[in-house]
Amino acid sequence: MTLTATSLSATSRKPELTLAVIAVVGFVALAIATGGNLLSAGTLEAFFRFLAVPIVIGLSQMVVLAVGQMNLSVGALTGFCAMAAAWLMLEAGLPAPIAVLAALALGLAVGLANGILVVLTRINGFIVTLATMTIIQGLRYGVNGPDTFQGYSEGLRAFGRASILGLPAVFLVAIAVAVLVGLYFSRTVSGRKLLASGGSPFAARLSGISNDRSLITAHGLSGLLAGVAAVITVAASGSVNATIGDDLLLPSFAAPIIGGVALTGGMVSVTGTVLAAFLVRLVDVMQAQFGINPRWVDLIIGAVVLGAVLLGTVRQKLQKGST
Amino acid sequence: MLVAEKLVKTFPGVRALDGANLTLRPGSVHALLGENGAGKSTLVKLLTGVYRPDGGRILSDGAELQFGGPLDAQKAGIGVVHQERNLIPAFSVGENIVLHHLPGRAGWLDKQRMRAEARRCLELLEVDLDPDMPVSRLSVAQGQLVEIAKALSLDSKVLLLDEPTASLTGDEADRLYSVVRRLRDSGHAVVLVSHKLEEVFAVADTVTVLRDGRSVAEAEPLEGHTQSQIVDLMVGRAFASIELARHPVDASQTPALRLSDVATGLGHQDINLSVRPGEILGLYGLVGAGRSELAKAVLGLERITAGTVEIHGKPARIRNVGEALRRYRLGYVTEDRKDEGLFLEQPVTRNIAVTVWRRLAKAGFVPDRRERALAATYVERLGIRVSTPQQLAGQLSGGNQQKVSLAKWLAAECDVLIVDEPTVGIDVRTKAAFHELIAGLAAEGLALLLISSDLPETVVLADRIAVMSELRIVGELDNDHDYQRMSQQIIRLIHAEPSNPGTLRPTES
Amino acid sequence: TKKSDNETAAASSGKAADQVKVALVPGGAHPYFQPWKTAATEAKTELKLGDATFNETSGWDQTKQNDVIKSLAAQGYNAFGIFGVAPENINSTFEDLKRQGFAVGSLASCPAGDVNKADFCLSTDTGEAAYKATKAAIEAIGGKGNLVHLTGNKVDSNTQRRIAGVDKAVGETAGQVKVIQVVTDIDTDLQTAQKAVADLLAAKGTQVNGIVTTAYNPAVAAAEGIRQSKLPIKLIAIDDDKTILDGIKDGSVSGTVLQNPAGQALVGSYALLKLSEGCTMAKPGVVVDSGSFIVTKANVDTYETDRKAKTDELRTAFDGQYLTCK
Amino acid sequence: MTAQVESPAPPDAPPAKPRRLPLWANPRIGLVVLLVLLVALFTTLRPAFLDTRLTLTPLQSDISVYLVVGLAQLSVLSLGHMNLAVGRMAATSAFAMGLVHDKLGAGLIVSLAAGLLVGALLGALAGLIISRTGVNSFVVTLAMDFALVGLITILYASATDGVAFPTMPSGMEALRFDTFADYCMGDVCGPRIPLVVPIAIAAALLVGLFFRWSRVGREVLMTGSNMRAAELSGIPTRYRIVQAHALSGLIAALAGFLLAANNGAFSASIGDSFLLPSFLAPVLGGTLLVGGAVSVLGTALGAALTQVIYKGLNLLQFQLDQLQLYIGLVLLAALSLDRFRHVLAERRGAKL
Ligand SMILES: Nc1ncnc2c1ncn2[C@@H]1O[C@H](COP(=O)(O)OP(=O)(O)OP(=O)(O)O)[C@@H](O)[C@H]1O
Ligand SMILES: Nc1ncnc2c1ncn2[C@@H]1O[C@H](COP(=O)(O)OP(=O)(O)OP(=O)(O)O)[C@@H](O)[C@H]1O
Ligand SMILES: [Mg+2]
Ligand SMILES: [Mg+2]
Repeated sequence: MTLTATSLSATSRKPELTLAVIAVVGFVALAIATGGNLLSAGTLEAFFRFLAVPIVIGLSQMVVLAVGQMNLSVGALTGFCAMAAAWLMLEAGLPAPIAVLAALALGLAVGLANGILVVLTRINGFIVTLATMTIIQGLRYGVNGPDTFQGYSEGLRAFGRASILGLPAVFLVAIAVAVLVGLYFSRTVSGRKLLASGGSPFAARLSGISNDRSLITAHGLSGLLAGVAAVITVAASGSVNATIGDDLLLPSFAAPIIGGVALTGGMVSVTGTVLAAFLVRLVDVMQAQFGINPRWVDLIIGAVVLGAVLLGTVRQKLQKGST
Repeated sequence: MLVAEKLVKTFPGVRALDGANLTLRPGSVHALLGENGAGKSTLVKLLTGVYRPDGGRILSDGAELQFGGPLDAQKAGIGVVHQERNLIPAFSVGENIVLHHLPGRAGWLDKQRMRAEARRCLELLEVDLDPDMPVSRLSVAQGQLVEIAKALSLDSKVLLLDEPTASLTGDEADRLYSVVRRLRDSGHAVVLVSHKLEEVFAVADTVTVLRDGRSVAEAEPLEGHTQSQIVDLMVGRAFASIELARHPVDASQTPALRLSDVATGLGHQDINLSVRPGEILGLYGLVGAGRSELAKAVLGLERITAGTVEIHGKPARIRNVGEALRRYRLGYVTEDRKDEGLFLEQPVTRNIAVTVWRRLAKAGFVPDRRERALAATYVERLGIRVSTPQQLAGQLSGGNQQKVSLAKWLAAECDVLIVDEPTVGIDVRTKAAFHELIAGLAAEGLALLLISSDLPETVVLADRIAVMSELRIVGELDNDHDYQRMSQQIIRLIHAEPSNPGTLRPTES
Repeated sequence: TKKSDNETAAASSGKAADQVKVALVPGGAHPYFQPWKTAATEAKTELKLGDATFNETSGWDQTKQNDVIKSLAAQGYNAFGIFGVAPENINSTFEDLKRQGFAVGSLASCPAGDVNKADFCLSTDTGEAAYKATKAAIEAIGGKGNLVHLTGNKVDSNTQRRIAGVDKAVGETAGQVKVIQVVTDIDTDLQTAQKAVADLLAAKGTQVNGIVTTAYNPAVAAAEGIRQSKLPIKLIAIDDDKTILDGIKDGSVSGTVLQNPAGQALVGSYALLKLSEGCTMAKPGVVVDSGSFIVTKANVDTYETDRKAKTDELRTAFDGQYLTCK
Repeated sequence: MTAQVESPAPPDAPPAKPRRLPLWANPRIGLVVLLVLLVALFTTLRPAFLDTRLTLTPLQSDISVYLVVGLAQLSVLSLGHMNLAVGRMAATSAFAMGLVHDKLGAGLIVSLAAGLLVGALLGALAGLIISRTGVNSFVVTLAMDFALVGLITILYASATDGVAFPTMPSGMEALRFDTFADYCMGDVCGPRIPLVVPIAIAAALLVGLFFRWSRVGREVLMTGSNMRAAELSGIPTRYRIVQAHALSGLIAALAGFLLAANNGAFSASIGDSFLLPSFLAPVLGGTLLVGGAVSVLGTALGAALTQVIYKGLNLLQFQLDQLQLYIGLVLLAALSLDRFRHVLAERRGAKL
């Protein structure tokens, strides 16, 4: 643990490399271990189809982490938008495209509301989104009680099942979203300002950047991405109920943070986030392939992450030794 | 013409400005002087929209200006280099320079234009830095240069420089001042805040002196004043410079700290240095010569690949600062007070006492009373301006922060002390007091390694001067305290050395 | 010195019907409990209770459920029908309520272990229901082949009973049928279940002949998953949620195991009333099966009558067999 | 998030003199006022809120448990770290307590001590990994959480035939049911305060003492405040990280014990719902996530505030969707009010 600025910046790209190596090795190992079953069309399909939501939800969290905030409401919001979309199609009888747009708009609106609340009240974003999370959970339940919606728009569900060149359409959507988010942060003026606010709010303010605007933008974007995750869920799963989104909170943090994004803000890693989501999904699939008790899977995920952590450090040590 | 009238600014517990005035004319360089904590930076911040004044007005050509934030000041044509570094660590040099006005095309960042603009500003300063390099890899001084380039990029009518040269050496300062003169000649107004009075007298035309938040001299022409007159104004009474008492060093003693043929992971080669008890060894060099990194290697923060470090004649293997402090009674005052020296969010008391809690503690608990007493001693001794000792270190003026960073190591009562750029941003009076203090410590038998880019300071204080250039010691001189002769010898040493293969290697190659 | 608890031993008996306020507390929001809501209203009018309420705000957390129960007691409710979130802890809660002189019934789930500190437990015999479901699945796949069992929280004694029930039915086939996988902990939310089903079908879809689900979200997910994958897998689901009944009608679900939540709530409220009026249990802590039924396409429109009959039978049994009134 | 706090003062302010914000501007006081207001509100709406036996006494037990849970998180928030495994550390320690009692027949104190030791060791392990590798505490404790979730079920399955120990040490029953009113000296009985309350208070006092006056505690805070400066001031930052995490594990174990007492069994589900409350109490109480400062009193008030809101809304008997809606809204409204008060106080403070 040296204290020089040089060594700190040099390591900033390393988690992604480590993750990529682990991801490839893990995938190949699993493919061999399952006797190639992993590479069969159906398995590969299922693998990528259920990778879409973790990627998008991880990005949704990453966007707020970039400005040093957290959004605890991502999961609940995804569920709420999904329920709202299903309700619009089934109960209000609206066509699918309108329901999809409405879900996105709802996500964006709630996200913006989060941001505005954070800016206006100056209350810690953690607490604000915790409060809005509870509120959204209530609303999500209010849409249809504990019952399940299904049998909505055939077209939307067909899209959810569709594949292009062997890859599920929803996964391609997620990748496209990831690319857009990546471009936003690396190439657009607005994205750079967001990162400046996150990296050093005071310095950003001195340069005439409005930190308040950055906060609102980030939360709005996060909500929009939750809306995207909701649309993917509605399309790919065929049925939704008030429990949708309950399993998303922790993964939403895990993907960016394992991917190397700092909680303090100022940096993002789209590749890292996507790779981390990929890894977690790999473990899921391993569980199904070998019929492992999920509790053992938890143990394994834990071990894998700790292993990755240690590997990264060893790599760093080796590299340092060689210079 | 920019005029500030009766500006008032109060922080909880402190009135930083109490009716300060400032008048700025185009085509002139205006010096803003005052002791640490006099309110110079606060005035600069009011003029650039960082703070809103609690009273008074800012007029531009007779029209009152109201700044809602820094952006408004920029729009009004006021550019600034703040005293504290304000760069976005993860961004590149280029992006930091043009951060005020990121060039875009339909929302997309125009990297080409960004690089070109950044290069233009760096070239003004004759600095050779790659615009794509992340600023987290810059040294303190390089960061300072980027800050200046950033201010230049705005091309504003008024430019405020708050201690721009605090961590620069003469060469770089000279380049900056030639830019400043060029700006003046083309009709810009420049405000210069600095504690280096020689520089001020060399470039400034007029001067405003602040004392306790009030202007005691307003826009007076500098010509016709002597340095000591200005200092008297700042201090508020006649200020006599102190003649340092010198003690002979007993050359027969074992060196308290000795490096023999040391090489480091960063590329230092064949470093031989020794400091005896009661001696001050000056380590002089240009920015980036590798002095700070050498000090860190001695403390175990960088790898030592060859050679030996001896303390009081015994080989020492130091792995961290705690060990250095406890086992070898060796201390290090960092040059980077903001990131490495201070706990900005903690009270001054704790910042000072942190190194001695072990000594103060009774059964593992630190009595507040003893801690307060200790802190009070050093606040008093170094004249640290605090509203209460419980004030957060981050709320002190720059110079006072530096004093706190020093106080911590004086409190630790070490045998060997490495001080790295100790008087950056410290005012004249305190600097003199500090020099006295250092000389006094040496007289008490402390061994001091003084790393300083301030040549006059080095010549005044050191018994011997070692000169470092590009990671090697290029010579060692006995100091006869004659500034003219010593400076010539040192400059010759630095420049005589043929270009050296041992340049500083960045960690990642 | 420690004071005796006599102040809490307020007489539980001798209340008039309109003094009895019944609270039905499920473990959290779940479609299974929805019939309780209507049953509570029904019981209130039919039995002329002082009040009857349904409160599903526990959120599957034993601490919160205890909190909800105490709040209800503070509100004046004095008879409780409870689905304990944590079967292994719930006896302490029952004891607590009994100490305060309330009538307590354990509904829809019995405490773990052999002891039941509530007055009675009226619940589906989960082992039996799982046994019946597996039987139905074995029949659907023609008595031969591979089964998969999808269920909920593994650290729950009900789940353990279900797994045992499945094993029992499979054991009776003398090796003709095998359970090739038991997937637990996928009832937390729908997406987890969907993901698990998709992965399972991708990995082993071709080897699987039948799926037995003993939890709600896995059942919904499996129905959808089989429909999408178009594999010839027979599914035995659980409960009579609209989605599942639709599945039975369109053939994507072979059958479902119905439980009797409405009956639990109605008969439970009745028993709680009787206990509050002064009756006692003949055998305190007795466990009563509230019944489970297999529904297939054949009886999908008529099963409700069977269930009504079972409910009436239960009530008679309480009157004649389980309760002793002076 | 605010980079710079603006404090506007009128031009006619007198010369600089140390000046504090008024007492009522203290954020802790704000929480107290909020608490009182909420209690008054709930009491008006539902007089049963002041029912000692059914409301106030259980409320105190709940506050005690969540205070301790909050303290466990607070211990690492001091470093700017997080402990996502609080719940699972509590569960593993509770398992250890159950095992020591059930298999070795140990009494209350010995079982508790064993559990606390296990908690501290788990915490220390997390701290060790974090300080050795320099990897974010979030990742390390998250991984640890996963690993422990798996381990706990496997442990319970092997040590018991279910998911809980059938017996508890004698004395835990008393912790669960008894209040000081049950213990009398002659005619004088204690107040209706559950026996767990003093345990929680003692824990809070010890943690407060640790961070306020002990050298190690202060050095932990300094490490959280600026790690590089701490390292360069001679603080053994790695040990401090390990120690803070060990403390977190220890207190999590205590929380597990208290919850086991409250719920009536050492079971695998202990700690399942600790995660969010563990952050809520300290953060509401003014402890930041960035490290360097903690507020024990604030944590206590934060825990009290959340439990009071929860209790009050429960008494109002909302249905599920409304209940959640109102919990969120009350929390937001209460805190915005508090914020408003703070801004007002700053204005007034500057004028005084
Ligand atoms: N954010 C703040 N909060 C509280 N007090 C402050 C703050 N900023 C400055 N002060 C106080 O205001 C006074 C003036 O500080 P200022 O930084 O203007 O001094 P300065 O003249 O620039 O000194 P130096 O030469 O040391 O940089 C000091 O007493 C300082 O402690
Ligand atoms: N050629 C170079 N390549 C990369 N970094 C360099 C180079 N020269 C200097 N630096 C930077 O300067 C630092 C080394 O200089 P160091 O701080 O040790 O020198 P110094 O003599 O104390 O000068 P300074 O006044 O800058 O502190 C390194 O941290 C490095 O970031
Ligand atoms: Mg200043
Ligand atoms: Mg240096």
